[in-house]
Amino acid sequence: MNRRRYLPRWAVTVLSVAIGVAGIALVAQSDSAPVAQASPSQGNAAGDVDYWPMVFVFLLSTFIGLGVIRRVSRLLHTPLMSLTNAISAIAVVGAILVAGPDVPPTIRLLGGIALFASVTNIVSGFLITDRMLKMFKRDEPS
Amino acid sequence: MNRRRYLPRWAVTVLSVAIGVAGIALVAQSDSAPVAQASPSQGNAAGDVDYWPMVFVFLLSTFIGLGVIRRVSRLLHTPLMSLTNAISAIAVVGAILVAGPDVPPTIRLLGGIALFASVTNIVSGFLITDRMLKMFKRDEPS
Amino acid sequence: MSAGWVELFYLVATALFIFSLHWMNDPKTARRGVGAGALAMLLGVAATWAQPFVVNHGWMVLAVVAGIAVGYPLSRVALTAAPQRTALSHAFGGLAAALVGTAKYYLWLGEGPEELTTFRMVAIIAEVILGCITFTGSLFAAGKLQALKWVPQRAVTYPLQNVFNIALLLVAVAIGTWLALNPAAPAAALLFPVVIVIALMFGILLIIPIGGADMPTVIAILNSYAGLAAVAMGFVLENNLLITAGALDGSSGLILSIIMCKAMNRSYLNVLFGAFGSVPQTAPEGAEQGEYKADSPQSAAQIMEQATNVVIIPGYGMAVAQAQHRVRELYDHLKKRGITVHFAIHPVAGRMPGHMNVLLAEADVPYTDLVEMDDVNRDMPQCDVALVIGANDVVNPAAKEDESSPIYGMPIIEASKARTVFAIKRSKNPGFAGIDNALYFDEKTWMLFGDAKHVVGELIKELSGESAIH
Amino acid sequence: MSAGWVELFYLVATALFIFSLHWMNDPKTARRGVGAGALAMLLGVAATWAQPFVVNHGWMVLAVVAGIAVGYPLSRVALTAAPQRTALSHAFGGLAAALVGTAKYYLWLGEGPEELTTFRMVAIIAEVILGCITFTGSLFAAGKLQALKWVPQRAVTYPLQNVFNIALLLVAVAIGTWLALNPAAPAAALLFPVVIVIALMFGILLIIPIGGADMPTVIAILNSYAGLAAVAMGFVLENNLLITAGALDGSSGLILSIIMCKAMNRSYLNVLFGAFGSVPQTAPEGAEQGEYKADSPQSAAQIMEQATNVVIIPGYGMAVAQAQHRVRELYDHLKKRGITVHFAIHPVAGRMPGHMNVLLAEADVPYTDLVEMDDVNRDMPQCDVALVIGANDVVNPAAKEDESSPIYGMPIIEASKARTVFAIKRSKNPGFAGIDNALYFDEKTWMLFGDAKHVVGELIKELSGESAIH
Ligand SMILES: NC(=O)c1ccc[n+]([C@@H]2O[C@H](COP(=O)([O-])OP(=O)(O)OC[C@H]3O[C@@H](n4cnc5c(N)ncnc54)[C@H](OP(=O)(O)O)[C@@H]3O)[C@@H](O)[C@H]2O)c1
Ligand SMILES: NC(=O)c1ccc[n+]([C@@H]2O[C@H](COP(=O)([O-])OP(=O)(O)OC[C@H]3O[C@@H](n4cnc5c(N)ncnc54)[C@H](OP(=O)(O)O)[C@@H]3O)[C@@H](O)[C@H]2O)c1
Repeated sequence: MNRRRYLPRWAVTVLSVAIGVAGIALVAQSDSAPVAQASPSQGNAAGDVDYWPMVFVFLLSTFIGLGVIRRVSRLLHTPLMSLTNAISAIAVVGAILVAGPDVPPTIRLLGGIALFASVTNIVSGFLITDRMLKMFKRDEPS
Repeated sequence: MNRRRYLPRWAVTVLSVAIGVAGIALVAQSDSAPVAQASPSQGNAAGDVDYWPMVFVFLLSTFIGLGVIRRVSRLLHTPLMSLTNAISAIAVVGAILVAGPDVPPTIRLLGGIALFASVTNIVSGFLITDRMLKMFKRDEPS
Repeated sequence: MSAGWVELFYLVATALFIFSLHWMNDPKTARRGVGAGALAMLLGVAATWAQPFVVNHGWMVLAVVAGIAVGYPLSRVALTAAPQRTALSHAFGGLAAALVGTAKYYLWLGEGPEELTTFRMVAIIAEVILGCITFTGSLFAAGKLQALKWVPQRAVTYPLQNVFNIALLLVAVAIGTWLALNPAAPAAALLFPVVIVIALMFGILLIIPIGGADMPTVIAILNSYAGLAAVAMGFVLENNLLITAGALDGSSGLILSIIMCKAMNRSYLNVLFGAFGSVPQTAPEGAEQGEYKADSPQSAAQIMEQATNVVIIPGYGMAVAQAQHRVRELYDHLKKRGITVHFAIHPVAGRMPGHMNVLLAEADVPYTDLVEMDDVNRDMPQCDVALVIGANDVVNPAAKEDESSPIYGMPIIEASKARTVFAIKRSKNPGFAGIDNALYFDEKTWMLFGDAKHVVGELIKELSGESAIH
Repeated sequence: MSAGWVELFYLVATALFIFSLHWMNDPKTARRGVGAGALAMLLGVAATWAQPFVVNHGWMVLAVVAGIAVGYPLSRVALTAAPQRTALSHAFGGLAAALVGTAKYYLWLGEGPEELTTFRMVAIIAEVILGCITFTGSLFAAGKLQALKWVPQRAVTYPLQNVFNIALLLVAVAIGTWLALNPAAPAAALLFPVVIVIALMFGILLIIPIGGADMPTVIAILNSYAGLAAVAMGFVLENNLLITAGALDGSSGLILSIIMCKAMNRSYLNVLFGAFGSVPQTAPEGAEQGEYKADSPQSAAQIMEQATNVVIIPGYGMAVAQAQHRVRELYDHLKKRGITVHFAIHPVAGRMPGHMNVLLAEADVPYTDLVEMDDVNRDMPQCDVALVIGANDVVNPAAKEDESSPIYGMPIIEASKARTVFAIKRSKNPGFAGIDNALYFDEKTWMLFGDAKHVVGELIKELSGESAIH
């Protein structure tokens, strides 16, 4: 019965609290910014950066993450750790955006180091996960 | 085993195809619009309306929907139908946005009818769902 | 209310909608789910309404009051009418979406055609087409379910039906595409209603070829369309709450229709693209028939008394006869004698998903005694008596044995594995799928012909009479 | 590549990341999950790189080549070193996030301080603080796990430690808040590095009070922090792919740490807010001890031969002794004799979640014979011999019986329900939790003292010697 629940009770609590805190902070910030006339015919007008869609995306992907990860086979928790480690190397996108454009060399240097670090993670993370998973065999090997 | 899967095979296929088609259509549209210089320091510049965050939100909520609905108890499929029916009355938000502002009376009339229709759904949908659910009892009633 | 607060309310409402559906996974938390959903809706409405540019309060209050006045009685209908209520409600939802889309189009056309970007136009057209199809389609489906006089009950088919329907849809899409590219052309304001009319017609044409009994699947698909219309509205209004809630609905309708298709062994694509399926034919009159063995409620009751393990398999007939309260009494009588009684629930028994569960819950049967098909089949060999009450297809062994049968491959409740089978139905007529049922010719099956309510009443009389003598 | 295509690539990558984690729910599809994840990463990189304003190709290729050169050897480490590799990798991730945040801040400060809105500044500060904590914390954790000389292995505690740490964090947050409100003030460019330094220090101070054996939980938490740093980076760069992937990571770390806490019966808040927990004390030397019954591998092998049902319960000791290949041989020998052999896997046996599964998979044990705790406990009464190999806490009955025990409430594998128990360990020392194990004093338990690899080798010798005589 318990296994069939999409989210456990604690997740409900944590999410609610987090949403509450983050939400109030964001609102405080967007209200301090010049409030645009959010008429229905103008969408993106809630302050300087329209960050609300990003907050929605964050909320929804957290829900998905909690739902998906809770269903990962217990057998595979060690590879899961290295796989999510590899996925967190998505910071590589940020590194390229900083290292790539025509910006002062110091900035580029920082970006380059970040790029190096992320690529290291990508390569080692995916490869070691695959190496571990290759070992999981279903049938009696001959 | 099957029950523990987050999404079944067909959902994977359908989603992939839908994403592909929608994606290509959207790209075609955004490329026909004047392409802004999407420098990293300027976010919302991909065409006239920045609809990509909305597409992300749509994708993510579809994933959540499929995951959550597949775990709804079979016992409750009839109330589920009326509950989602009530939820689809969220169109009420659109109705208010059309009926509320200072717009020509014809538009307001259309909005008013839409508002009436949505409120009908909200009221009847939630009430009948609750009525059905009240009947589900766990223990032998005395 | 400032924009930030509105978005915050929307965010919380989104989370609540997700929790609402999440909590439906267990009857223990399901009512909390309804509460969460209603709260989310309230937050959405409040946040939208409280924005400074919303000024026509009187007019809107009027609409809301009218909505409540119509909605409340609709929530009190008998549960057997629940499918048509849902269909009617989808019709309202579709109407709302179509109206909002239309209003936005003419508003933007009048105020500033430069607002009508291709993206927005695509979203508006999608919203209006989906909304109109849902509107007329659902109205028609509700009429069929309610068995209104002027709505043809049986499937209406004519030559080239599918070709014509698809051609019509293509015309609508073609006009829509042209409109999306030329939103402010002089002809546009006139072509827009053409799209609406075609979509309205299409909604009816889509449902005409589908028999009344197939409506539940259609309703689930229309639910999905209503959800997608809300998503399109969200794209038009750039409103993430609409997109999320709409997507949740869309997936719900999709999954329910797929569950029904699987359980009925119908093709899934067939349904996804409009359930253009032809309805199964009724069995040829002259088909060879085996021997039925009829029995009296009296002797059936005596055999049941001796059993230690009884499984009741309800079907559409129980719903038709409104026999659930009597069945509950029967269950009580058997339990009182120390007999283990369970209900075997097939996912598509009846005419909507979960139909049997609601009916039995209405009659106060504790849901812990409603057992799902897979679990009950495992224990069936230990069962002394299987009592089939108005079910037919869901216990038809042809689904497992006869590869040529139209229902071959559909999962069934294996009543034939029980030691003795009693089957209550009124006649020798087949059920929904229109095919004969070999179970009824089985040597261990005894038929109890008659209306389900009546026959179960007889069984109870017998059992309670006996218990008075003891 | 135009903006539309970039967003499309990001969208597909997002979906692939979700599928990637989804496919991890079954070993059969898990490798496909890795493929999906790698493809998603490739799409993300390609789309970002192909944008017209990315021009420093040479410099970036250099960084990528260096990354591959360092990453490849890191992927070939022994699996026993997997935890420290993951920790090191988190350090790199934290570093990347911190650097990108810093770079963006100075870039915007130089180019156009009006870009530094409060929202962006909050995101940058969050990114930098989380990144720095992850960086030094993970480096330190990796050092502890690798048992580097200059890294203190045991928990280092001192008076007012928590008060000091929290005060430090508050200072960083206070400066950060000031910076967010005055991003372009003259002092800001100087205060920014102060925040970085404090966060770097805090990362180390956070890990110092935690014992080496508690590191897996810490690693999961750091995973979560790395994910959140990516989310913050996504807010800074307005990039939904970063937000989604980061949120997936964040939830993964959160859930894994919670699973570990539950299985170890530690408080969940304790971990969420930095695992400031004190390490369980080792048992007092003078505690009263019962009688151990030692046995020889010879007689143990003889008893095992007669069994029909053997359950092997591996623990941290098997990992330390690297005995998994020997254990696999033992399993083969027993199977050859027609004995049913299963492995009972406790979720926190060993030192990382799923540790035993990877080790046994490495030794080619089919995963279908690895049984989860709950399932194995049900069948334990039918088990003739339970062979405990280097496990201790996970079979300690005190968790069920002794309310005063620090591990009371932790779920265990109920080895004591088997008919006979053999336990392989080197000495009478307790395990990770530092408490005695009543199982070893049980009358049906025989101890096989010695290194796991050695003792299992003896058992095999005995079994294969016997089989040679037959
Ligand atoms: N649940 C869903 O979501 C859904 C949706 C669409 C279609 N369906 C289809 O509906 C069918 C459901 O199977 P089912 O076994 O429940 O129903 P069924 O196969 O339609 O059989 C119902 C039986 O009940 C008998 N009956 C009707 N009225 C009665 C009364 N007043 N008293 C006693 N018996 C009565 C009928 O026989 P007599 O006429 O001889 O009495 C008939 O054989 C399946 O084929 C399924 O695919 C289900
Ligand atoms: N898996 C995780 O994610 C995780 C994370 C953090 C903490 N933990 C904790 O770690 C513990 C795991 O329990 P466990 O039963 O696997 O391990 P344990 O309780 O630490 O016991 C390991 C036993 O193996 C013996 N051993 C050590 N080296 C050996 C060798 N070379 N040959 C034979 N025996 C050897 C030790 O006894 P001798 O010294 O006498 O040989 C010790 O009693 C739990 O308390 C859990 O809470 C787990």
